Amino acid sequence: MNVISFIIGIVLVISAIVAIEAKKLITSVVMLSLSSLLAVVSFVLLKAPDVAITEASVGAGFTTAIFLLTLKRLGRGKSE
Amino acid sequence: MNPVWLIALPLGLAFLGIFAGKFSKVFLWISSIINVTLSFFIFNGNGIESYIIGGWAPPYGINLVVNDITRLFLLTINIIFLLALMTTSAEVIKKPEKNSIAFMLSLAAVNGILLTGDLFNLFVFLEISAVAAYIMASSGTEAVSKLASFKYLILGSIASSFYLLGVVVIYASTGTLNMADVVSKVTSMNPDVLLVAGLLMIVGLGVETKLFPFNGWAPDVYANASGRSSTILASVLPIAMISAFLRIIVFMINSGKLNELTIILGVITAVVGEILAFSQKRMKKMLAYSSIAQAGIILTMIGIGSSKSLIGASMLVLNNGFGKLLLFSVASQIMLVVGSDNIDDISGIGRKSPLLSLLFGAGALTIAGMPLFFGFRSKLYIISATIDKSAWIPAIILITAAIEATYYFRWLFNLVKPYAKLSEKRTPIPFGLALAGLIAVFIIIIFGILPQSSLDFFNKIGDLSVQLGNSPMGVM
Amino acid sequence: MIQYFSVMLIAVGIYGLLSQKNLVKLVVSLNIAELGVNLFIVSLGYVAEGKIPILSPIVNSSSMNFVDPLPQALVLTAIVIGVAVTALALSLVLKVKESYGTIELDEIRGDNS
Amino acid sequence: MKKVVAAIIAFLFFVMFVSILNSDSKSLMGIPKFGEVNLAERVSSRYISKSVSEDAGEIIYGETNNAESGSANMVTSIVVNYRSFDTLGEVTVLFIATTGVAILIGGGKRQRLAISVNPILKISARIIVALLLVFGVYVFTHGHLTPGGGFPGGTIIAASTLLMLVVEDDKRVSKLLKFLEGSMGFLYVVIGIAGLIITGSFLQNFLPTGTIGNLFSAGIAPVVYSIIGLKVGAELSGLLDDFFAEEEEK
Repeated sequence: MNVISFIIGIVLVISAIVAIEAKKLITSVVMLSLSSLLAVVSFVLLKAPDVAITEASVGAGFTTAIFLLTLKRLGRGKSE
Repeated sequence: MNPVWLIALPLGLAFLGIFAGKFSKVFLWISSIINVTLSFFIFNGNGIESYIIGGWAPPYGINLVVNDITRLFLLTINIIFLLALMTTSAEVIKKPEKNSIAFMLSLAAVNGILLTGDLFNLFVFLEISAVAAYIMASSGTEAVSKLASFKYLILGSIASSFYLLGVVVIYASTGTLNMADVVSKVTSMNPDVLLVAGLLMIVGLGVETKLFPFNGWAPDVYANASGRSSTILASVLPIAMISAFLRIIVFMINSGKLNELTIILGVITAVVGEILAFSQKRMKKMLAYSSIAQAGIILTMIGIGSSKSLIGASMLVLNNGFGKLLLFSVASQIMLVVGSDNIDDISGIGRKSPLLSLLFGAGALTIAGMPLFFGFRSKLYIISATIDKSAWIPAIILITAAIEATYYFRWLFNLVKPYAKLSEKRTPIPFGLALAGLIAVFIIIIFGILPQSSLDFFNKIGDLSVQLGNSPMGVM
Repeated sequence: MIQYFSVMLIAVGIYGLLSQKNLVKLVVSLNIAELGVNLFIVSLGYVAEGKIPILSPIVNSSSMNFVDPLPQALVLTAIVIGVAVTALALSLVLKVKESYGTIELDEIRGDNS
Repeated sequence: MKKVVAAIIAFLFFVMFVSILNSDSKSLMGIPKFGEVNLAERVSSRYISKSVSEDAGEIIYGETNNAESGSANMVTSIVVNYRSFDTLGEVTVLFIATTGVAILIGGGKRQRLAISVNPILKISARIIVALLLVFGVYVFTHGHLTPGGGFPGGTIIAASTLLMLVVEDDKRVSKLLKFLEGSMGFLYVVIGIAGLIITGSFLQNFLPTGTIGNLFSAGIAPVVYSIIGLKVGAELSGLLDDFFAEEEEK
């Protein structure tokens, strides 16, 4: 079990770093939702299903939706 | 009288306000007035009372703790909130119904911060008051208020995450979230863990109390928020945040190293605040830096932690509350009339409305600590409280008081300076500002004149702090 | 092991907050820091052979060995607060973009008079 | 250069924080090693055994009657029963944030989508929205039995609104949602006050808690979670609608 959690942890930290260092905003938002989803998996491994469902729907789902909507409204100004 | 009404009433009315249209402004006034009357009832209780929530006794459930410090601060906060509503009632803001909801929830959160006896519950109330403060900060008309609010939001959110980390570290070590329970277990905690948890909490609360390295957000937010928002942000919120800092860092954790860190950071905050306030060209920016300086002095007193210094700190907190209420209300009125609060544009305005300059004068004099005003008594008390501790703290307080006096007098003289361009005819100020302002002036003068013995509710704080120092804070 | 990764996440979030100049990136770093904090809190409640804290026909008695439910309840609240603050932050970013035309901190000529 | 300083500060934080992990010892309390948590020392041992006010002995699924909190899901019993005040505060945070977003970017006419939506997508979207709504309602009504609760349930309802907003070009969220959001919040406070009046303390449970595992067990827990679910659903839908609004021309 801790091999899986080790791998997830590594990929989690890497996706977080890429989310911050990414050149384009869309990449950083996608990597943020990837790290949220990986967090959901590690919540399941930590035997916390309530938190996993909440993180999946509220944390990963809704946050990514808002970020994409914001980028859509920002994008019209061709900032990137 | 169950103090939970102080929180539940504004909360319920705020929820109703979302679809009540223009009634939500009325709800705001109703909840503020009822809160003031409720806090009068609560004020004349005594001893330490604990009101449980949800039927579960602490440390398993959440309880509201009412002791002498809470009673005094509750009464002050609700009175200042009502006065702030009155002084800024003439201001017209965009979408007033939704802004009234923000003010109602800020009132509920501020009362919650003072009352709650549970660490995580304090985190939730800090978050509510922080989000309400972000909305208030972004209520300004210029674009810079949105940017200032964004910076405040980022700093505030990472700070509350640090505070949450501190709470969780304490939970993992002691197994409980109730403040009183933690006090009894702190002595048997691993000192390094306690130090790190305390550091995290000082960072978390330091942003809200405008402690030195974390107060970069305050000047822009205070200077660019709308009149009512900046008045409430500057006069009401500091009281709650400083009381939270006092209960958590000094009463609960109470580690020598952290108290010394608070003293050092407090002194730096005071000195930096005064120096920067001295050179400001805009009134609201000057007032913001002056608030930072006042917070610095208060936090230094809290860091010292002796019963006399805590009495001095609570006197200064009250004095700062009423003083900033007056000063920010006047600054907002000037912004309404003149459209700018730059020192050159407003010189001589005071001659056109003498009452305005009277209110500004009273606020300035009490903050600067001039005789006959409450500020003088608190500064005197503080200096006598810290003389025996060490010589350089009173020296710094005197220096900051001197700097304060100079720039406040400079602004006051600039306000009343004869200025040919402006016509001599009087411009009347709104009735709400006049009435509430005079009430505040009356309070700070009465507190200034009354003999020390009659201010017993302050002395009660002194012996309470001694009693709390060594026994669990609030009912277990 | 997950505890060390969650603290790493918080550190990466702090690094992002201190080094990034794009407003949206700042909000992303804030979310990563909060994700790390939430992961750390839940990891504090983990008990080695503990079961999921829900009574069911299989896990039917309260005397069994459970994982600590309190940190999970705290994290439920922290996640939703994080989303609420993120929504507010992004709407502020939109307003800043609307009036300043850019979301890069160094391009915004803040009037720091 | 700024990145290097930031990295150093982040690393210092990491070292400082890691130094206090697994610092628990017999004499001094500290953070226990990952997994080796002694629940008896913690407050939550009483939440698990549901014996905070009086010792309830062993709780058996499906058999124990009128237990203290009555919900099979212990996390829900904490969120909605033992520490319900936190959840009320947290619902307020979401409420004030939604109001803030409405102040900042609300109003304005609806934003036109760049692409024209294929009719097949429109029809299938309606079916999916219906399914999503049913699933969302299921999640928050069974909050006290299965994982999930008011917040994920509400978000799933908001997801169905998002689907409608994306698919339909002119769809606007109705004003009814504002009414639903406000009344649900007010209902939560009224339940709190009812608890204060009926049983003596704010937000106290005043309904019988039935046998653990049934749908109608756990006193006010399912009621409160349904209120939260509807409120969060209405709020987040309104919030999404604000994100679709066009900026008002200055």
